[in-house]
Amino acid sequence: MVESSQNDNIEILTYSEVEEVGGYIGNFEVKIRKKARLVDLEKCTGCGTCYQKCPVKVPSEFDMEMGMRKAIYVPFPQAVPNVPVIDKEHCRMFTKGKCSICQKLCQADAIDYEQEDEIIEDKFGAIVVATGYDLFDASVYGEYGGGRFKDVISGLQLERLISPSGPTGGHIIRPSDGKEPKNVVFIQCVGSRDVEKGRPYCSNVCCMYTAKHAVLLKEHLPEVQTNIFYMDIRSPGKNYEQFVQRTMEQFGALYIRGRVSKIYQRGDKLIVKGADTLAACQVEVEADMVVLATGITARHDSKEVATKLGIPYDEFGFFTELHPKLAPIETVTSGVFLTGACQAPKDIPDTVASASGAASKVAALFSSDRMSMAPLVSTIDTSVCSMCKACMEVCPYGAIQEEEITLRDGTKKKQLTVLESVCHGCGACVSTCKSSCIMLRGMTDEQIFDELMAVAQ
Amino acid sequence: MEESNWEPKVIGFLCHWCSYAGADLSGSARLEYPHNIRIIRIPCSGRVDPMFILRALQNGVDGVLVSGCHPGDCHYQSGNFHARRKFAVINRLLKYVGIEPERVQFSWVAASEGPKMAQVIKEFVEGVRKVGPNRLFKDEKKDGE
Amino acid sequence: MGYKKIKKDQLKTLFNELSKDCSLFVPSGSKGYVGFDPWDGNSADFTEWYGNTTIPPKALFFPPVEAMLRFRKGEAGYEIEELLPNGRPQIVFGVRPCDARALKITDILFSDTYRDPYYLKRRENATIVGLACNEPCDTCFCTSLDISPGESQDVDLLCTDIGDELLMEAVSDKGEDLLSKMSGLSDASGEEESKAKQLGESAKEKITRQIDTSGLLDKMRSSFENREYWEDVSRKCMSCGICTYVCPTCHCFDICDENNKKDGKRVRNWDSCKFPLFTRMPMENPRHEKWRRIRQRYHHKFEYFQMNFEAIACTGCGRCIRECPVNVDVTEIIGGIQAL
Amino acid sequence: MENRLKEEAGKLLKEGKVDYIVGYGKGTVNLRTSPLITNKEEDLEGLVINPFIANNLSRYPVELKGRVGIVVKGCDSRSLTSLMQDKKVKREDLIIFGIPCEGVVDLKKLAGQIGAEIDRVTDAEKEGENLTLQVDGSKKTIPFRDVIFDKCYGCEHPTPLEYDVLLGSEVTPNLDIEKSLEKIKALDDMDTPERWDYWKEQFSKCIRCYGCRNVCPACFCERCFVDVNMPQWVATYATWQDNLTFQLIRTLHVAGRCSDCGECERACPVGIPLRSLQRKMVEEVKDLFGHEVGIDKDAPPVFSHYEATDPDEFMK
Repeated sequence: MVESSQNDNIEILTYSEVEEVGGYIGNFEVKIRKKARLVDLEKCTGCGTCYQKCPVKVPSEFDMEMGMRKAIYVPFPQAVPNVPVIDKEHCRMFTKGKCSICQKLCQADAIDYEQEDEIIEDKFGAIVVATGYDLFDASVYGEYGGGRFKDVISGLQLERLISPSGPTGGHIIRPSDGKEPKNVVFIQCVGSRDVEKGRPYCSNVCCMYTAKHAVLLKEHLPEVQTNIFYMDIRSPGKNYEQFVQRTMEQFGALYIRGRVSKIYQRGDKLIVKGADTLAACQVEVEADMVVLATGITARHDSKEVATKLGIPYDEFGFFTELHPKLAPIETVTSGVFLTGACQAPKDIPDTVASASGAASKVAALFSSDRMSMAPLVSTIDTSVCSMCKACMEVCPYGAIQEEEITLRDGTKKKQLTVLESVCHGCGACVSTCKSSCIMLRGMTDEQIFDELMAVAQ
Repeated sequence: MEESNWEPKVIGFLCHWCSYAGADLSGSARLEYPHNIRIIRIPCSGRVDPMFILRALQNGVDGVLVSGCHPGDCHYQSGNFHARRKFAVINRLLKYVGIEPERVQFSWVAASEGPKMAQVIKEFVEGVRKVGPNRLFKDEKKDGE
Repeated sequence: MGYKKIKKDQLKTLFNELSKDCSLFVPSGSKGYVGFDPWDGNSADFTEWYGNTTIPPKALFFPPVEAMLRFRKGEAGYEIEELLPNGRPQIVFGVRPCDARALKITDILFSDTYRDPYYLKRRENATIVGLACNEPCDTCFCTSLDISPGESQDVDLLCTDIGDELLMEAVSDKGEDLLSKMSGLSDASGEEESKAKQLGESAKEKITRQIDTSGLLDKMRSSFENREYWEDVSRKCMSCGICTYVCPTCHCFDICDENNKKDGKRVRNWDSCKFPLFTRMPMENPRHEKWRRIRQRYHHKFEYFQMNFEAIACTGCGRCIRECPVNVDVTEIIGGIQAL
Repeated sequence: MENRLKEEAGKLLKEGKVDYIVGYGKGTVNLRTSPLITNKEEDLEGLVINPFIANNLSRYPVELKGRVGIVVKGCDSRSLTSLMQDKKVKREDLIIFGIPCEGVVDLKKLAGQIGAEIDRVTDAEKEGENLTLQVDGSKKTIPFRDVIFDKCYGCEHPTPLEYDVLLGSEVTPNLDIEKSLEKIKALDDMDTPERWDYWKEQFSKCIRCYGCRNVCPACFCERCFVDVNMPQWVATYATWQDNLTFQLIRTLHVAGRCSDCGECERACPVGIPLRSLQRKMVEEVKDLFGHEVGIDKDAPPVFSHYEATDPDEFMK
């Protein structure tokens, strides 16, 4: 991120949302709402005094609510730009109307409580969608405690516990009592491959990150025993299978093939009851901590984003590519490309590959001033058009416009014309025109008629 | 064709982005649907002119299925909404003049709904089979004489 | 052979007999409009209500749609099969004198340098039984065009309704022939003959609508350039084809091939000069404007046809006046030209 | 009423506020009226208003160049509004004379009642609930509502909705929907094949004179789809199949535009009950989209927009 932020050709708009997308490939007109962060981006030096002194503490989203942040904060240490934002919901200036400690302390005079959202309207040649994913909310699994047990955590929470910059400074301890766990159970496919929970797909990354966690855990706490309940181990990537094998053999992870039916508390222990389908028996593990390998789901607002961009999405809210095999990066709206987990669960190498792909697609698009398009566009026979303009009204792209021409005898005449670069070739105008004077090239009435006659033979 | 070995012949106008892709998907998923349907691909259900339907029936096709994206999912944003208005009146008018409702049907099938496409086609063909060969526009009399 | 007569209640029997070995057409209103329909054996009471048909008898000889030939792509090129009428004798019963004259007028055209086999074959096989008008319609103006409602030389056999009976008089050999084949006839008296004459005279007097044909040819010619006049009279016209399709003398047609890649047929169908498409050519239409089309129609009837065939192609049947949805009236238009 | 119309229309022409006056004049056939379209003041003397003004004149301003003063009944005014929605006429180019209408006499019905006498009627007038006729020198009265067009029984807006000058006072609707929809109800009651046979028989009569299309104010296309020959969707010649297809497509094209003025059926020389198709669609469009024709001149045409909540229970 730091590298991209330093590139002259890249402008990063953080804390911003796309409001509206108009136009077409090469000429997208995008309206972006740059939300008021209440801190002047230009003036702020990133010294950090403000968030050190801010009196309000709020659970940190980045630390999966295991640590705290302030009401004025930088979301995570490596954030770009390194400029804090004020959380209006919690800041005392907004909840109580007084405080302004940060403003008083700021040497750069960067705090501006009056700042308002800014609307940026600009033209862009292409759009890359990289909106990522949401983590599956495991609380719907009542059998795993439904969020009641403090020591049942998600994989990402464990990730924060392991992180040196995490809430515990890299010490792996139980959230409930701060003790080091001795026996840890991992449960895979939480919110993945589960038709009941509406997630029939495989989240792609959990097998590998669980294996990684088992390794890290063992490295941090050599005494720990890891038990992994799995359905199948999916490790089809390069060197992935060897990694899983090492996890078992070198790092002593105990893989148990079967699902967990119930977790309950006994004393300060969690009792995990499950099946070992290979041994065909019930197993019960006394665990200090349970880590759920929660799956990947589409962003909660992905459908709204899709509607703005005019791209389709599947039943789970992942954006749909133009073709699953032949055009996995393009979308049906030319000039809009997909990358990363907004399209489907992807791991890092896949994401990097698709991001590189999208970047190349954009670069290729921009390498020429002209582009070729599908010739499926409408055309108007103005000699028979009656100017009822019904076509104009149904055109979703505003591709039909009125123009004035001068006839040979000098008189002016108004007529309709199709902007070919704007027309997408849907043909709604054609069926709306009662006298067939607007026709979709490449899908004309004549062609359809011939198809029809041939089929009807 | 002899009544006894008559097989319905139906035409499907399927939109490129959803229903056609849905039919494609049902094919690649090895789902079976009746071979009675001949599919004509169109860009959008909004492209469908009532003329297509009537002309097909006039030429002796036993049934016409029109299918597009679910409302809100149109690749062209609003094509299927406009189409739906037209289909609603076409549907009412054809019923009113005495065309069996089984012969002309409209459906929403998304690109991911391979099984639904197969099911819709299956049910449609069965419906057409039930009402029998299309004799609506048949005439014993020769033109002119 | 002289005058014969038949009781009206005997008509049904007569029709049943006649229709045994030929196609018999009589006026009928069973379809919701009056036209010549094949005798269905039901009711012969048309003499009681019938003014004139909506669709003129020309439709029996020059049908709205007629397949002329069929073609098929064979191994040695196209095989062509001509589809001529079947040649079955026809009797058309109840043709009004104006329509009988109209047939004579279309005869001229279809038997000119090109003898149209489709039309002529049907005409040759047909016997026209006329029915004199006792009660002309409000829209009739046949007397202006040398036609008498009560008499006709254009039919083969003329009937006159004299109350309970129809008086019959053979006009042509075909008529004689038909009359001799009819059974149930009796000889008419001289009194009945003169009653028929008298009815004809009084019918003539009932016709008040008229056009003045004297010097019309010159007037028509000089009106050609009078754009303002034609624009004025054509303004309300809707450019539909009703007047031409119900006209007993309008005879324009279109020919099109219906092609199914391997085989097809050539079809001739009625066309109308009132349609903008009638004269449309690539990139150009000499009669794109409505007033030019209206002008064409009246010029054709009253000028060009007269120049070519020495007859006015109008018989004063009044159908165009009656059926026009916006009441464009030929007598008004011709009257206007005479007054120019 | 007539005199006020003549006066106002004369003023408009004289002051150059309009280029044409479109109204009704006396017809050349007994009892009938005829469209009177003129730019000459002296012709205005011929303007009439009576219970026989059957024509829907709203079609004329579309082809006339310039500003037009037009006389409309309730149904015609809605046709005119529909044409405004379709951008075929501009409201500012029109001076509308509205006629509050209690129904128009269907001459076919009248002929059905009095037979050939209809040619000899010298004078006819609406007096209260009756139509008074002078026939052969004697007076004859017929209940007015027995001889008006079927459409008039179902007329919900007898007073024009859009006008500049209202000739007379507003008329309250005198509805008898059942009677207006009698024929449609009869068709609805038939079973499916019966209905098809019915229309098949009706369209066997059609001679493709295009009277229905050309009198229809909703048929404003420069080129009708039947006149398209690449591809030839509909044969140019009259077979019942093509006739029916033509009329069904026309019905769909005018659906949402048809104000049930009944001109198509009146024009048809061979008596095809076209109103049974068009009026049915008026009902359907209202039922499906809540759209009533010619109410709001600023609303988009019904098939140029949509609602996300449009019915789709018929979709699979």
